[in-house]
Amino acid sequence: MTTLAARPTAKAAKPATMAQALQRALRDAMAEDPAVHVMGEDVGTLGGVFRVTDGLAEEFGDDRCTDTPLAEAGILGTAVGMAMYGLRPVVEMQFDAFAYPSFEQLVSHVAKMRNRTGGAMPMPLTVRIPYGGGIGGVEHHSDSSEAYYMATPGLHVVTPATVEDAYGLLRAAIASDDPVVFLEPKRLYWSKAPWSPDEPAAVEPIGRAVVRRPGTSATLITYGPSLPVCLEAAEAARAEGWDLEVVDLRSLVPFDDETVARSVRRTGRAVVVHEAAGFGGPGGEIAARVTERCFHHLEAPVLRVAGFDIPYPPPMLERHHLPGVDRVLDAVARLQWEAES
Amino acid sequence: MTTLAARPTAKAAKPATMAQALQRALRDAMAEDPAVHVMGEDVGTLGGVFRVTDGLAEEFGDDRCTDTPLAEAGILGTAVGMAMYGLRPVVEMQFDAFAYPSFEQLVSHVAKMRNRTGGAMPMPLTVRIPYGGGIGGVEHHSDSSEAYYMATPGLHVVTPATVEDAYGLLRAAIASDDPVVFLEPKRLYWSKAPWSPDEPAAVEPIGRAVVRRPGTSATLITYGPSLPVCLEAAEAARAEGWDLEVVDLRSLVPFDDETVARSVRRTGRAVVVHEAAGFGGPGGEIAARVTERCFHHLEAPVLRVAGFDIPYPPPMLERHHLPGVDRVLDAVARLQWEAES
Amino acid sequence: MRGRRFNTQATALTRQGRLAVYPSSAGQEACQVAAAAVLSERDWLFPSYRDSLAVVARGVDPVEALTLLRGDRHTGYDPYRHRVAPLSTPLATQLPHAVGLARAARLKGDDVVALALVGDGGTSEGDFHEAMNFAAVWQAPVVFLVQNNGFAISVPLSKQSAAPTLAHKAVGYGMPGRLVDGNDAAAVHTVLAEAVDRARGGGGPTLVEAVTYRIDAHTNADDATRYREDDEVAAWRAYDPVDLLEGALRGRGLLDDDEAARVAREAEDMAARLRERMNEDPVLDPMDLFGQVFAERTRQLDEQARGLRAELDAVAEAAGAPEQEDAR
Amino acid sequence: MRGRRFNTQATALTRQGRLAVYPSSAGQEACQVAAAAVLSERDWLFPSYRDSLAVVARGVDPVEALTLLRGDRHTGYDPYRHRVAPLSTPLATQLPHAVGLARAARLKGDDVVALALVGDGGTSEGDFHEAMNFAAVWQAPVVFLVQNNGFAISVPLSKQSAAPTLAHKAVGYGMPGRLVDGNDAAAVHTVLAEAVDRARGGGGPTLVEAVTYRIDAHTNADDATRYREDDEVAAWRAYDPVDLLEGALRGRGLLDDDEAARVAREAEDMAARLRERMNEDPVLDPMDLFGQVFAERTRQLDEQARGLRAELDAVAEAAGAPEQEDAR
Ligand SMILES: Cc1ncc(C[n+]2csc(CCOP(=O)(O)OP(=O)(O)O)c2C)c(N)n1
Ligand SMILES: Cc1ncc(C[n+]2csc(CCOP(=O)(O)OP(=O)(O)O)c2C)c(N)n1
Ligand SMILES: [Mg+2]
Ligand SMILES: [Mg+2]
Repeated sequence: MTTLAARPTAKAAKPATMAQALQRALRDAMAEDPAVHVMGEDVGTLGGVFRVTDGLAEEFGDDRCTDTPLAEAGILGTAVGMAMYGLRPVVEMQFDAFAYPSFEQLVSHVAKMRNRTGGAMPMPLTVRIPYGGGIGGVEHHSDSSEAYYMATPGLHVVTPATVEDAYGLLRAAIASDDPVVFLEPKRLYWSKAPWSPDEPAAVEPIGRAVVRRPGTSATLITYGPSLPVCLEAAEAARAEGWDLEVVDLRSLVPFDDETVARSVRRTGRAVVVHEAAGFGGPGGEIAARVTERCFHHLEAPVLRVAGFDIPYPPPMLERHHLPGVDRVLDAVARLQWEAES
Repeated sequence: MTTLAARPTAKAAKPATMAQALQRALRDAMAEDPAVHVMGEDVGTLGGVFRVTDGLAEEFGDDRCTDTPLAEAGILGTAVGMAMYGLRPVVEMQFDAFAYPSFEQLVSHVAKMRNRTGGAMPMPLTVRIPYGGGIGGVEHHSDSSEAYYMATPGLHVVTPATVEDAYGLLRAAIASDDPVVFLEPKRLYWSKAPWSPDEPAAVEPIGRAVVRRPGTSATLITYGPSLPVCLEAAEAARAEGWDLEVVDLRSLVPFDDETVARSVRRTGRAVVVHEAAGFGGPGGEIAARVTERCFHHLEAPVLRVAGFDIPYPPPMLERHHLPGVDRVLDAVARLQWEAES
Repeated sequence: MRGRRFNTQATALTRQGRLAVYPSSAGQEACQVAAAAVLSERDWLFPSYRDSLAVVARGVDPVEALTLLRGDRHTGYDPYRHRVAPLSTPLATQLPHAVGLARAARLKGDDVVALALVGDGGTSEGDFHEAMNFAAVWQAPVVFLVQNNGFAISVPLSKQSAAPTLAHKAVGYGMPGRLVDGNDAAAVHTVLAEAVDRARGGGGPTLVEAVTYRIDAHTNADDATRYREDDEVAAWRAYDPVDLLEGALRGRGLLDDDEAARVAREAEDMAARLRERMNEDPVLDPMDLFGQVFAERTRQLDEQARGLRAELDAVAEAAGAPEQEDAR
Repeated sequence: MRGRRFNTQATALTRQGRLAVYPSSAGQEACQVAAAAVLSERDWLFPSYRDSLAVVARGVDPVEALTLLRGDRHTGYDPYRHRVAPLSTPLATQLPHAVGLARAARLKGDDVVALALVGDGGTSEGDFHEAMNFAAVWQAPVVFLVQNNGFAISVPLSKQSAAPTLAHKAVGYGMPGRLVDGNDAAAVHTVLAEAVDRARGGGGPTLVEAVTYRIDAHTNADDATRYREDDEVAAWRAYDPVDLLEGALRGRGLLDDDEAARVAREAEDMAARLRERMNEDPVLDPMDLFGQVFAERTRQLDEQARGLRAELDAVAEAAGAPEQEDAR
């Protein structure tokens, strides 16, 4: 675990977007390893609806970056077959909710294949899924589906929150001999950071959380689209006299218990923040394991700030649903500070 | 909430199995309401692979109890259309893992339809899913998939653990104007209890947990297939001087916070027990919400006894995977009793 | 003509930011209008996300048909009022719904036909296959209309299917398949009417493929120059379904200049009214988020609603503003 | 003949409790054996859960082929050794795998054909549709063999499909479809060989429907008398694929009594060896539960493994028994 500032401090030329960093990760992986194949809906000529596969078909040909028929189970199912033959497919699902048709292939084959063949048949494939809300998408375009993948033994579940991690983690996902569900926070696609495409960041090993902002009063545990919210909340909290630590999980599976527990043991208080619906969402697991490990260090129960337990709302109402700075600060205020004084 | 003994105390004639009670619930619901339609694979002539629909096609005809083509998305998708037209479809999925092909229909339509139509189009349908292990099934026949459904806002998720509840809860599920995922613990299908088919139990409202065994030392929170394990553990614990309370959740959504919190506040200690994989499983949510509500009453963190974080094992190894009495007692022993004395 | 104006007006509204996104059916108006026209009042229409014009042609208020795309609510209309299912965004998922509804109606003895729309891309989904098969096995009174506009976003039909035509897919289910010029409104209407009649008469489902073209980009957010040639678009522009219909009507003496001018005026009026109404800010209550998840709100949702209420009150108090807030 | 003995022996083993469950392919031996025989060594076979006989015919050790059904492990064989994918329990899900593998091989320039097996019921699944379509669009070297045995557990074909034949489904994907007598081993072999050759030659995929019958119940746990008449079974018994083949071979002078007796003896030997080996209790290590979930065991799994280890040690200590335990 390393402690990094929120913005990566690369010796960068000009700022790049997360979408560009992801594109570059795909490109570099394809250039290095001919086994890497990108496939999905509109990933070829169009370069993907978020342009993450822009230019790949041109550079590597249609056989390496393939526009498939419109059928997600077919895409993932054929990718499984390709992985069986030693390729490293990188599948793009166009939006979170449109990955659901491939759920059976994911749960019953992708996640289980290595195990059910006694290790003989690994599944080195990556499933890229743009997820979450905040971009004004119509219904079915803003689901936070990470809880489904976390509850499926055999998958790694990874999500970047910074431009640098977008590159580093996607490279690691593609290089992994295990299947990785790679969740891309839609509303951070256009987030920018100084990042030099000519000296791309190192591959970031999967499974390590990072402290994005050190602090002493309480820990905000978060990932993906909610990292910027938490960093902003931490800044705002200074006015209230709270010095908040912010942990970016980066990898939901495997989970970095050490980094998280070390932080919470030190601060004694924690809030988990995510967009996904609270009930049955990732926050329950996270709060429970933190509590198991830090019980006698806790001044207050681990609280959760999450989306409401409702289907994702229409664009004009989404800002009421999404955890914002105020809601995070409210939760911090409820961490039983009286007890201390 | 009512406090019941483990075995329902009906004025019963002879013992009935859970499968028989479920069959009777379907039968009575169909007899009372012509809108109730049963559909699925092999539910007609064969009466279902677990015989839960036995005799229904004969009594109500093929149109009321229908053998569908072999396609789960099609089954659930057409059931959605039938519900749109005012029917109350009861869909049978043959096994847990074979419900996955219908995941998109469930998440994107069944769970959302009422909400996305401003209440105009409710989804009064029931999806019956045999779930869990312990019956020696080959791979893909023993998944505990409840976490997926809990994480989907818009669904009710219900699971009986007793013969009486099997009847009462299934009747309530079918009568509900909301979609209910009705999870049937496979290994309890042949469990028996005194229960009179001529005086079937009352409809049991959805959303109420029940204390199956009162106790004072600690609370075991469980549901479905793990209830018998917990009751047995509670008996065995007497030898260790522990008087365990056992709460049967019955309904995972909506969740009965009151009953659970009341128990844990009183006992000060709790263990959540389920078969599903621990990581990302129901136990995280349950432990987190109990802790949020009972923090200052807790002598120890809420612990979890769950399946390992692995794909469900082959039959000959499943007993090592399933939470058994010993593992429950081990967890109880780790509830920091020293602190008390 | 009104259909065309609806499309251009809606596209214009996206430019003014009044619609978040609009998947235009310009070029496909013949299919859109015929699909609505062929149904009787008691029948049901199952549209996909591109078919808001068909929804309007069926009688749904244009503003209500567009709320999904404006972003103030999901389905803006009551599906039961005009018997129009919600616009379906997950592709092909509406097809089994149509089959189930059609079957339910027949079981109840009601004279109802369901017409379901899907794109060429959507035929690749498993749900298409399962819906077709269930419909055929059950002999359900349902008609499937594939609007083959040549593309699924950027993906051309040649990467979507190797079948001689999409209508050939009917063979594998044991149902009739029909191929029709999707830009010829009269032809589409005739073929659909035949299929609807067959369904109504107990003859079971039909698959109709209408060959047409999407003149606009996939949505206003799409850049179609990335994947298709201007020439191709121009050729299809020259084979315009609205012009074709006008020509045919004039040819048969059913339309003259006066009448054409009247229709054009009506279309302008409609567009103006639509523009005006869409320019009103919808009044939304954030508390509605919790009201329709379940028949009865759970305690957990009550609690969350109280939390949001308190937040809104605090904001309102701070601002001295009224509690009901407008949406943008 | 050996195939038939394999089926009767395996069914017998279920009665002795040595197999948890066995989905017999009795009656379908012609398809099972032809599917294996038609492939060259470098080709791949994608079996469904009923096809353990085809797996054995392909060269996989019979005990390894049966572990899934005995319950000691999932896939008992190394799929790469004989190029046989795991027996697939979720129906039709193996079909896209076959397509993907075939495509991958072709992209790598390898001369590999994939043959995928599926039942009549499995053709209703969305995965069947998507696999067929991808195969056709990609012109992948894959052959789909539908063993139409008339039933999906209890559901007869008439409730499964309204198509004239399942082979007709090929039309909708733009690939050739073939119908063959599934009890005539030579015919199945000929049709499959043609399809494999076409695939190998770059001619793309083929759908083959073999009409056959499941003589036994769905599995030993099933009661087939609930859904079919003895007469029907008797009629198919009289049209036995093993007898047919024997008759044909004798007719062409390729088999005489001596040779037949020799084959019968061999089959008995195989069955005896199988019985013997299956009667051995498999030695299993519960710690294997954690070893193959990921390439590298996570810390969480390490922790869980330590927990189980401690439990096992405690049990062993209490019993004074060795730590390694046998499985029943
Ligand atoms: C299940 C699913 N997958 C992916 C998408 C994303 N998507 C929206 S429209 C579209 C293309 C649809 O093509 P087609 O069916 O031909 O309809 P058209 O847009 O041409 O009307 C795609 C891939 C979706 N909406 N649903
Ligand atoms: C996706 C899925 N749904 C349901 C099942 C349960 N199931 C096992 S076998 C079977 C019938 C299969 O029929 P068919 O495809 O004709 O093959 P056969 O058994 O006749 O060989 C069913 C429904 C399953 N294994 N997978
Ligand atoms: Mg199209
Ligand atoms: Mg069959």
